[in-house]
Amino acid sequence: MSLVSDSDTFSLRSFLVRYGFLVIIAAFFAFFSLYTGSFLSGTNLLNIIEGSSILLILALGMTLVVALGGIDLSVGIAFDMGAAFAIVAMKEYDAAWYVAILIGIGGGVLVGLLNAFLVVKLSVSPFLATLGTFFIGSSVQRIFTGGGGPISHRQAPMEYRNLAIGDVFGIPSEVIIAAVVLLIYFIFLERSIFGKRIHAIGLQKTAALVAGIKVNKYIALGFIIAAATCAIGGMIGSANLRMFTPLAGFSYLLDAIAAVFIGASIHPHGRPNVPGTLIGVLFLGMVANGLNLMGLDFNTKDALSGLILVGALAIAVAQKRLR
Amino acid sequence: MNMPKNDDAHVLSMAGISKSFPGVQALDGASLFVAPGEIHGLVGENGAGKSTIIKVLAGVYERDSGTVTINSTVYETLTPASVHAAGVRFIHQELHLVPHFTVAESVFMGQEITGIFGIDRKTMNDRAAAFLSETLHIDIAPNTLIRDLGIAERKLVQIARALIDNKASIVVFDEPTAPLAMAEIEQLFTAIRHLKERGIAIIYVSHYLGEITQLCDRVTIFRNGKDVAVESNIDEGSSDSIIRHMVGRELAALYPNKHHAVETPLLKLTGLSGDGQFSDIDLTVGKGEIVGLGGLIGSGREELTDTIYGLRQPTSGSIELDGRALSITAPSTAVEAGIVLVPRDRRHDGLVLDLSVGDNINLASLEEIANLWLEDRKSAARRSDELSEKLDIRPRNSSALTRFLSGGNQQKVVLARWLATGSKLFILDEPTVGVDIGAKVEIYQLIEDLAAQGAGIIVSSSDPAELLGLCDRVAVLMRGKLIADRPTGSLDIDSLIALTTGFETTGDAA
Amino acid sequence: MNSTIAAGHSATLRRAALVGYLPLAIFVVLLVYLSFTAPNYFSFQSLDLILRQAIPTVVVCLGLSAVVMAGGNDVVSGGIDLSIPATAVLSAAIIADQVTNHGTPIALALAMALIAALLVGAANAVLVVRIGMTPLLATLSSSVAVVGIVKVITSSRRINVDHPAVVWLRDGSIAGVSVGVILTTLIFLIFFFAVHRTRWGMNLQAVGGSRDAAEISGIPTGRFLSQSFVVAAFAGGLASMFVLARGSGSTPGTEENLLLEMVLATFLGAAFSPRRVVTLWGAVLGAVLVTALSIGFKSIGVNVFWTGCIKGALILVVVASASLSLKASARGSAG
Amino acid sequence: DGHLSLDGKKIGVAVVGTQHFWDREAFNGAIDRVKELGGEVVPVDGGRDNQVHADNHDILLNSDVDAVISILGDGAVEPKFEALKNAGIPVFTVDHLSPHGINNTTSDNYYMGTTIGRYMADAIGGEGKVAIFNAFEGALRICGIRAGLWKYVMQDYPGIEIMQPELAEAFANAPEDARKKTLDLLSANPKGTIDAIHVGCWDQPAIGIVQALEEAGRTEIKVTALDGGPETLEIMAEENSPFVANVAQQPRKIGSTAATNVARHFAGEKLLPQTFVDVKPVNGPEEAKAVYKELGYGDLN
Ligand SMILES: Nc1ncnc2c1ncn2[C@@H]1O[C@H](COP(=O)(O)OP(=O)(O)OP(=O)(O)O)[C@@H](O)[C@H]1O
Ligand SMILES: Nc1ncnc2c1ncn2[C@@H]1O[C@H](COP(=O)(O)OP(=O)(O)OP(=O)(O)O)[C@@H](O)[C@H]1O
Ligand SMILES: [Mg+2]
Ligand SMILES: [Mg+2]
Repeated sequence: MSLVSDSDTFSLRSFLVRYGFLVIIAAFFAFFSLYTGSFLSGTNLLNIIEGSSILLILALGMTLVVALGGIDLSVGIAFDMGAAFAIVAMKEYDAAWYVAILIGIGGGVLVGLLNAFLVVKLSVSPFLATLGTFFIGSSVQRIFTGGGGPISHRQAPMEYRNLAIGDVFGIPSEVIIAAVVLLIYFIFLERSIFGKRIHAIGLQKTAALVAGIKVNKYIALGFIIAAATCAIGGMIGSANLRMFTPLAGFSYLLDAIAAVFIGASIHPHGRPNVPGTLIGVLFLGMVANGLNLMGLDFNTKDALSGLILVGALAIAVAQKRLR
Repeated sequence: MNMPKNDDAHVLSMAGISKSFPGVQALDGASLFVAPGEIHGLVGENGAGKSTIIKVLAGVYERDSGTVTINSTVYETLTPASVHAAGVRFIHQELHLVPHFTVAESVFMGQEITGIFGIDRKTMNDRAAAFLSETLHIDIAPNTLIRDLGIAERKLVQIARALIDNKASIVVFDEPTAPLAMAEIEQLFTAIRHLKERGIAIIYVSHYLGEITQLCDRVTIFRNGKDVAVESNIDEGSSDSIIRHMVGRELAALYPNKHHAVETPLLKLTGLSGDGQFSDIDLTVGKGEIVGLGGLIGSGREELTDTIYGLRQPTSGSIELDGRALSITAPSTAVEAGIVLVPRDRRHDGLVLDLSVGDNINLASLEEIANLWLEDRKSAARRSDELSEKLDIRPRNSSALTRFLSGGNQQKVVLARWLATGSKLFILDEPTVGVDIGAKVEIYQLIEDLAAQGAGIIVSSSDPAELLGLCDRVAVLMRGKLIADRPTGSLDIDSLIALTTGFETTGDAA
Repeated sequence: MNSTIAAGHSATLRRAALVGYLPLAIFVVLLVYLSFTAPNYFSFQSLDLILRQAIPTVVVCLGLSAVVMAGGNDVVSGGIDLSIPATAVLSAAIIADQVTNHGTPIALALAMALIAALLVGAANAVLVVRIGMTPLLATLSSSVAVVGIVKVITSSRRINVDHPAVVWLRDGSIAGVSVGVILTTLIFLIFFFAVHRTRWGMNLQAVGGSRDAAEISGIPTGRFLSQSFVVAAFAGGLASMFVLARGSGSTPGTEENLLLEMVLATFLGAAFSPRRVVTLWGAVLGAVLVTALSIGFKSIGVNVFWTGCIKGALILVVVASASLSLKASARGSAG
Repeated sequence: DGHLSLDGKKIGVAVVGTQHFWDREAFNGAIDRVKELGGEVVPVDGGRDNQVHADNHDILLNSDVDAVISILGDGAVEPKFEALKNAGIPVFTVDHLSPHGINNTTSDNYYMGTTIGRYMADAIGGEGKVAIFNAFEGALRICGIRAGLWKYVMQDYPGIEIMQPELAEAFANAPEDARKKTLDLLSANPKGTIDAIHVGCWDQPAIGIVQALEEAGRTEIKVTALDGGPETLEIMAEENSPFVANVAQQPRKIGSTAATNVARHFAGEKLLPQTFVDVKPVNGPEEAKAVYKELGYGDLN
């Protein structure tokens, strides 16, 4: 992310052009703080961050796939598989919590493998491949649970539950896990030579291929890593409620896509990027929380949050174009 | 600079045009005057401003200053629509066509013929076929899909589209011959001369001075965003003075010394065949040897080099490098083995245009600039700066986006990427397409230096002069067969052209 | 120049063509199988049922096809409009609310609904063409907003409609053919003529096929792109009548299933088309075939939990064989 | 019932969706019972889309079934029922009273609504502030009955205030969604300003509500809900669970009763318009354990 430095003289326009989206975020923040008494409280802010952790993890996986030039409509399936594999391993096979976590990640990897196979080996476009995976993955969950009922495991070991409800020095473990994933993704995608290759593939696939980059390997690994990441999100979700809820992951899909694209909108070259995704996730979390606190009728709230999403994205993109 | 006496004598007058981009004065009071019915050449080094003035004319860029007069009408502002209405047509270098459209649909794009039942495909088909055969002298079935055509045919479809409405008074060609082979170029020239006969003015932008002198009536030469000279009465002998104006100095010999003593063989192809496009190719390249690869488009030349580089899979035969049989499944395996490719379509295949120059240079050697897998930005910058210094890449700014470099400089970026990787075999596919004469000299010298250091080199080219001037040996493909493999000493331009076009059939294929 | 294609190429091309027929072949085989096993499957009523159930999907597919044609086949960077089903549901909600809760004449309600749909289309056009958002993002977010607005209009409740016109659209038939099927056929023909037989349609396709090519041919690409979103939203508005008739009122949440079916049918249609691009008839065929299979599977009592799996696998096989064949034919042809 | 049989009969069973425990149990109960009675089943599932559910009846009509059992659904199914009736195919509904149906098998939703209202009021001592998750009151008739009667009971307790606006749970991923909304609710209403949270029509959201209360250390707030699926009974049975009351239904029995009613109909018996299947009020952890066992979900030590 190298911002091109303009002249030193301050002008409102160039300030807005460069920081427009951050200004919007600040404006919403100020509005919610003034309008609702409880928004600015420490517990509520922590609430927003904690409530955004799972979405952040999924959105990071999505960022990786989008950076490679694709899209992943099956992040929710990987999320579900992570939860299902871990919960079933513990409940039915008495697996230790750490084994269950590994098995959960393995569940995500399976989803990533299927996507990778479809995209790399069968040349199906990522959109359609992951749509197919979504259909199949949803169906498999329904078959396995006899129609889609949750698998509850109230006796889940405390260590596993601590993925969601534990804390270290008062910082919720969800937040810590999300932060670690964020850091790893940041280093991987924005600072490492792998990230360089990934961005090159996402920008111009044939040029990357001709430059000797193992394009297929990276695309395949991208889908697998993204799915494994989403599975971590799924396990946190299942640790929270001590159960696997089939098809739960789908509800994160739209927000994950929106967060990645908000992030890309505020990047100087319009690229998906890790810090941008973080900003996108926090923005979505803040708006959802703020609207909930405002005590609006729920139908009005849904309409408002949709309109805010459109407006904010429009401004973010328009600002980039003015640059 | 070259103010004309009477503007009415010109279909197009562009006078004192300036255009700057952030940090670059692309045009600096440049002028261009074109008379009716003339073929007017526009030449200049990479970055001289040719494309920019064309884009100003096309209404793509807004000029900073200057006047534009088309057919005696002064245009304060130009938009793509107003320029089109004024009868100016552009044959872009890129093959801007819809792959899944038919030939007729493409020719009539934007001006479809309609009847009571809507689009009248029959009339469109008939008229497209008639136009192609009468004006451009080529027979293509009008309902063929574009994606099933060869590149040369697509070029002609592109031309047909620009001219089909018979309203063109000025046609601009931007490096039209780059993707074409000899015979196809001749065909194109014939078509262009027919246009001239019909009173249409032609602007012809090219780096091939041979074409310019062969085709053009007058030539405007650009240097550093200005028009430095206009040459009339063009003939074979005009080249020298054009080059002098272009580069502003005397040029050293175009081709470096050649003839390398070959001791050890490096690459050995045995019976290599590829899915119908070429078959049974036996070819060796020695260490320090430059081998030319000639042949028409469609002769299998492109597929052969792609196969050696792993972009395609051979159906039979073997590839040996340094005496070791290789199984090359992807470019990455080729690169690991020491084989590298400079592709013909550098903007699409060679470079990631939206990455910086530095990133593109380092893209194939990221391990070298890595510290525990993390990019070490200092050493990355050092490495790319060194290489851009060495190859004289302009602007000397590794963080500039590659997209904004001129063609010649983009080519140098691709070369820079492979230079420092210590590769053994360089495959250069049309290495100097769109590259100006000054840069050509530099690139030829680089190739020569590589050979001198013991690298093997394959130069695949449609330019016979380049093959003869640069290479030790030339192998010629025709319809997928290797029909000749001779030392350049035994060939001259005529005999090489005869070979590639099939007028001379020889039995000396290896 | 005439023929530089060597003899060997034709074998590759022939193989490519064979793989290319696979998608259609799979469907034909399945349908033949179903007509032997499912009761009454091979009957006029059954065909009518299939067509009737496919109607809303068919109509929104027409809109999506127009957008994809103008924006290009690449789902992520090219043209897509995910807000059409939401627009259809919005229009249906407006009609239902007006007719049932406010006693508005149905023609006026329909006009209001179509205007609302056009507004959504215009908003999408502004977001994509003026502001420069990628269509995927623009229409995804606008559909969220539209669904929110629907909730405000309906308070997330079902609104029953028993207006005779709606009942007629649902149950009426002319010469044994359902009114809905006839009307949809008419809409299809109008769309087909506009997109495949007019200059406007050819230019629209040119814009999607290659933005640069269209631009240098003097086609105002931005305008066509904008128009495609408006046309798509209009299709959504038209679909609302059928959505309303089919459900005898407006039901919240109808857009989700419609969205999946629309995307599936449209891109499946591309796999059927010989040029491997999205076409109107391809999308319609896709919608009808998918519905036919769904109905077939249901009537032979296939385990309901498995249908998603079968559907998913089918899409993948079809799309994969189409893209493999395209790849093979690209390798086989010269250039 | 030994004389009942569906031998040689083909029975269509349509359900709106199967993700939810209740729907799935009723569906499977009906299917199993039809098979037990010797009938053949054509099962169709709406994937939780009321429109698809309605359309599925057309398919049943087209596949020559002898009778249809239709589980849940909204107004969109009415014309389909009518068409089936006109074709001479009797329709038996579950939790959906229709003029075109022979019989509707259901729980006593009126009783459920009043019972849970009383239990909740008792749990908070007859006064305090109560939040309600109530997204479906307007969308589904049975939910209207349950939430409406709960509110009716509340009128008897002037000390109880129903907090406005009402909250809306999501159907998909309901527990997690409710968890987040509850956390936001707790942020906005500090300790002492909220006494109970009720879920108006079902109990999946309650799983997330309880989780949020535990996370925020606000387990003094009581939770009540309806349906009494095994997961929620298990939570209720836990020590000091804030989840204090529920009314368990017997969805499997409802489904099988509907199938039995079909057989009765074919045996020439006259059926009442509605068959009510017992519900089990659950008040406190001990009753939760008992009902869990009684309904055959297993043993909660
Ligand atoms: N859009 C742009 N932004 C910034 N710089 C540009 C842009 N377009 C052109 N330039 C710069 O303007 C100068 C003139 O470029 P132009 O493309 O006109 O040269 P040219 O004569 O066409 O070169 P070539 O022979 O390589 O095609 C170059 O330095 C180029 O890098
Ligand atoms: N849209 C654009 N924005 C910025 N710069 C551009 C743009 N298009 C072209 N350029 C720059 O203008 C110059 C000329 O571009 P053009 O596409 O005309 O290539 P060209 O002159 O035909 O190159 P070549 O010499 O390879 O044929 C290059 O420096 C290119 O990077
Ligand atoms: Mg140029
Ligand atoms: Mg050029």
